[in-house]
Amino acid sequence: MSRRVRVLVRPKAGILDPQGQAVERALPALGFDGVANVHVGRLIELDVEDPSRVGEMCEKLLANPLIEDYEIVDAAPAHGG
Amino acid sequence: MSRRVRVLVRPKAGILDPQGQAVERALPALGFDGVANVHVGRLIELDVEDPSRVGEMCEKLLANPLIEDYEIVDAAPAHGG
Amino acid sequence: MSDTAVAPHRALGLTDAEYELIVEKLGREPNAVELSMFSLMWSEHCAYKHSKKLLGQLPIEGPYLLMGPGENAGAVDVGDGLAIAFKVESHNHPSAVEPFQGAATGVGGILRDVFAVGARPIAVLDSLRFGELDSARSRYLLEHAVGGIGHYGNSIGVPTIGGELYFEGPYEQNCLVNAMALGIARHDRLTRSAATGPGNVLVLFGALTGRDGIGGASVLASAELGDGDADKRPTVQIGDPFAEKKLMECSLELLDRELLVSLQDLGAAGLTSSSSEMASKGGLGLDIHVDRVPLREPGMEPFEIMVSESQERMLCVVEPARVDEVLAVCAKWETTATAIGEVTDSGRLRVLSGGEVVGDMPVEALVDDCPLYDLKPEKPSAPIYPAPRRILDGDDPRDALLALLGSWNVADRRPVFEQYDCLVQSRTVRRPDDADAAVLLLPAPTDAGERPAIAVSIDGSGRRVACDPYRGTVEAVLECAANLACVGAEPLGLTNCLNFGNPEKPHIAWQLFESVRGMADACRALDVPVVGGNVSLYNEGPEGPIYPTPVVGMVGRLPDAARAGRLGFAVAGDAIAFAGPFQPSLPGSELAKLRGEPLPDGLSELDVAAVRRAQEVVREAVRRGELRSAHDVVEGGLAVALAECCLGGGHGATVDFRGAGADGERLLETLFGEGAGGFVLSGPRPALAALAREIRLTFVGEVGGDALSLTLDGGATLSWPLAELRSARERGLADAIG
Amino acid sequence: MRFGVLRFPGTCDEVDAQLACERVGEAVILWHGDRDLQGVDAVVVPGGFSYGDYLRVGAIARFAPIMESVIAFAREGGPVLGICNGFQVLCEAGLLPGALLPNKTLRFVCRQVDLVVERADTVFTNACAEGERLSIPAKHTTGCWYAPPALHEQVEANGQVLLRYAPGESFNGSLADVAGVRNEAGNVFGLMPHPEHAVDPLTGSTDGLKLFQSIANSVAAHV
Ligand SMILES: Nc1ncnc2c1ncn2[C@@H]1O[C@H](COP(=O)(O)OP(=O)(O)O)[C@@H](O)[C@H]1O
Ligand SMILES: [Mg+2]
Repeated sequence: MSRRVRVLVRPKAGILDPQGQAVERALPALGFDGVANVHVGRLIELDVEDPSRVGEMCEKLLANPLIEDYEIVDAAPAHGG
Repeated sequence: MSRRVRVLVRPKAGILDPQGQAVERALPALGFDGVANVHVGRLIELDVEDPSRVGEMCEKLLANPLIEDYEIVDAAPAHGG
Repeated sequence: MSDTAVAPHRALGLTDAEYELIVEKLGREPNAVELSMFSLMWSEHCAYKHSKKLLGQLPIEGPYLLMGPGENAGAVDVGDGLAIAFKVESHNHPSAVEPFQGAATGVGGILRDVFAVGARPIAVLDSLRFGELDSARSRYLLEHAVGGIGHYGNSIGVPTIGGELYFEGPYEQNCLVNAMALGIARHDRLTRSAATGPGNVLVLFGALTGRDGIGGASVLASAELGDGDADKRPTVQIGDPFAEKKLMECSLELLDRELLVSLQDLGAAGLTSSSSEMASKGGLGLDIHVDRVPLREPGMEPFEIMVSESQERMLCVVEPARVDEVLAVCAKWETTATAIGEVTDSGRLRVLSGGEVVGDMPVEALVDDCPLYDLKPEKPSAPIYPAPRRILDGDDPRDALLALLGSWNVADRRPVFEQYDCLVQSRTVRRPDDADAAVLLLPAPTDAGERPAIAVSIDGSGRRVACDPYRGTVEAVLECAANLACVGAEPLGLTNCLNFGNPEKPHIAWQLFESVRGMADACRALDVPVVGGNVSLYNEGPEGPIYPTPVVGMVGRLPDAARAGRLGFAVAGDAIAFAGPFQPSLPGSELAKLRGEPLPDGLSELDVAAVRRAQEVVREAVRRGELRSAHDVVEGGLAVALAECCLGGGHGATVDFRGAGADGERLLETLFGEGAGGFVLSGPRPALAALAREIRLTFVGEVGGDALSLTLDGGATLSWPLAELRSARERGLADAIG
Repeated sequence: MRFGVLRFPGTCDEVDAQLACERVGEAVILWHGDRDLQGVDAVVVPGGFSYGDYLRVGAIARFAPIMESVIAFAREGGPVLGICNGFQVLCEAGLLPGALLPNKTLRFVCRQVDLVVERADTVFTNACAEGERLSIPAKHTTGCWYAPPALHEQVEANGQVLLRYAPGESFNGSLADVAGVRNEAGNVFGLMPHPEHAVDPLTGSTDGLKLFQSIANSVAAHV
């Protein structure tokens, strides 16, 4: 049975994140104050038969270790899978 | 004190997800079999003073409710605030 | 959904009389599959039921015409056995709902029309209309529509080389997003869509079929947008330019290998319209097995599969012996391909699922039997449109020029066109802002000598058409031709998109009627045939209809790309002349708009023959290489045209306006009045003097310095440093869209 | 001399690159699914949107079968030029230092830009003069070159930066205005601007031709 896995990819600390900055700038204009430290990254969700290999997938394809950190989170078991 | 909040944005069910498809196609070629149902979305992380307003932020800016679903996840309290 | 009392056919947009006609044609009540298919094929979008009769007026014959209206795109001969296929299409309602994806899929759709006729797409142009930019909604729509066009065109490797952009109040609720595409093919490669040969196989290839845009053609494209818009949202289609790139290369390779009998894109109404039109053109029937269609989502009903508007799909007819080869080419391009049916001689479109017939209709009934309606045109007795909001006070011409250059309709378009790749494919001889028309190299016929090129322009000012639907439309056609003349190109053919409000209203019917009459007359006067086009009706919001907006795209040819004209003053010391039968007038102009003046009832008369003559003379002079610059006079009149020539070439100019009055309305009219037929030319004085023997031409000044200076009656001067003009023009849009 | 120009699904500028190469030599298109480099003397990884730029620019193309051969070719010292998306692919493949981030404006920009030649003693710039300005168009959304501080320092110290945007010309926010970098060995070079769109006076400048000429010169010098 396969598991649904969630991979969170975010810009490494200290790296320019123009998307995060754009969101941070846009929010006050929409009336949302008190927001800081916004970062925008990628969310990848997938059903895998062998969850132990997801780390390798991240290293090889899903993230670029030079500029991105990743985090693997277990989601609910995949339906049907 | 502000909280760190995580927003997961993903293509709505049934809406075409070309990125997810491209990743799903690429993985077997890299030797990763047994992967299905891949979807690619966005991860937004932010420190907010008023977490109750994050839903509204998603509706207005962080997600495109026409084509995307979002999920708000509480992360650890923000350091430094 | 809640309104179960409404008869299904009415919910699908069919009238009772139309429904009865369907029953009569079928000899029975239609089932759900048939009803949904009829509702799409008999929608305004597919059946042109309110415009078809009018379109008959348009001239569709010309010396260069290879393929006229009726195919996916029209085509003209550009010499050396080559054809240019082109067409413009609207994606207004989808863009109003989701501007990024709506505009992106608009580009995707028009590109498919072009490669469906066997032409490799070589250019995209976009024609956009939004409400004024001080509205947040308009800024949002602009930003996302432009983003979507760039995303699709850039990613697929087709340059976006031109377009136009206007901001007017009546588009606030109903923006216009029209896209035009051009493709190139050898004459013998032009492909038609008629299904032939009973027993041949119908192959669907490209993206998987999902529940995208179900009901799109009838619900999104044929109904006025109102408060219930949210319900229409789940039908949003996502554009996948990567899939289309593969689909395009795959289609062109299939045609190169001569594996196809015919080819057709899937657009509005998906499989329903593509299959029934292929069958209708071939006078044959088709059997479609919907259970063979590869799906993106499980559990789709037969009717959903037949009406899905999933993007990036094509349909082709193949001889049985070549099916394997076709599938192999598709596999090479990672494009899913499936045999889903057969050509029959039944004259019927049959839909089968699990071997069972779930729909069975005469092709003719679907395609040809939708009733066509006569318009009831009636000129409105009172103005339809409110006066624009006043933003310029006073009548100081110095302020007026700066205000015009900085106004959203006139300001530098660079912040928009820089978001488009205008270079890919290595053909672009004139980029946006270099000249009035984009110029693209054609393949060299021989190694040595001249390189022929094509030029293309897209135009249409809705406000001018709102003032006078007949003359405003004539002006749009003339402006396109003038743009071509400025680069030295002769017009070969024209495409158009008629964007109007609800034609069932008499005043809209009148606009449509007069506009088509104007287009037909202008095309005849210029000897340019209409090769195809598109009609988008019901563009109305709660506050009323859009300005009537016929968008005209014209393609021309020039013999020598090295001599393609430019618009900027190039050499200090060159003489400057005004040429052509130009009669400036302020009502309906950009200046009148800035001053908040109501639209006039009618524009001043035009001498179309004289305008044509002036265009020919300018074109020939450009072709002989005698002019250093040529620019037509449009929005903002002579003063704006002069400023654009200065900024385009980085040279100032000294111009004599004595005789125009020193102040007051008369001076404003001379400087900022608008009308057709005017050019600002520069070049060596003797060359210009020679032109004066052929057309009206007045020497007015000289290129040079770093200011635009006008001498007025009594020796007064008006002067603007170039830096001041540049900053006004550059900031106009950049400030608004960031 | 013969160039090989790669074609991935989604590549757009390969024909333009081929035409540019043909002004100084021969050029063939190499299909992503093949492994045979057909004995070419130099490889060009062209611009476009390989795999739709999905997931991350260049991320998927780097794993194409042809890339295994390109990586081996590069390791043996064969000249490899990456343009725009090709630059991104070569960075992802680890053949070039750094990574490309989104432009600081987050928008696609297509603009003629001026570049300054940092050094002219290389495989890719020997037809230029040091300090020369080249007018070449750039067009991309993800062209902000970035390297972590230590790596950047090393790249500069090794003289790996061959082209920089002239002052005020960088619209993407690249670190130190870097427009193009090479590897340490000097045989792999990538840049965001498009030299293949600056080879014909009819369609723009001809400054880009110098890069193709440089490769041809150095291949000729080695045979
Ligand atoms: N305004 C118009 N002027 C001339 N021809 C038109 C116009 N509108 C539509 N047509 C022609 O009618 C035919 C049907 O148009 P359409 O349904 O938009 O085609 P498609 O299904 O290929 O998008 C096309 O050949 C088109 O060129
Ligand atoms: Mg079509």
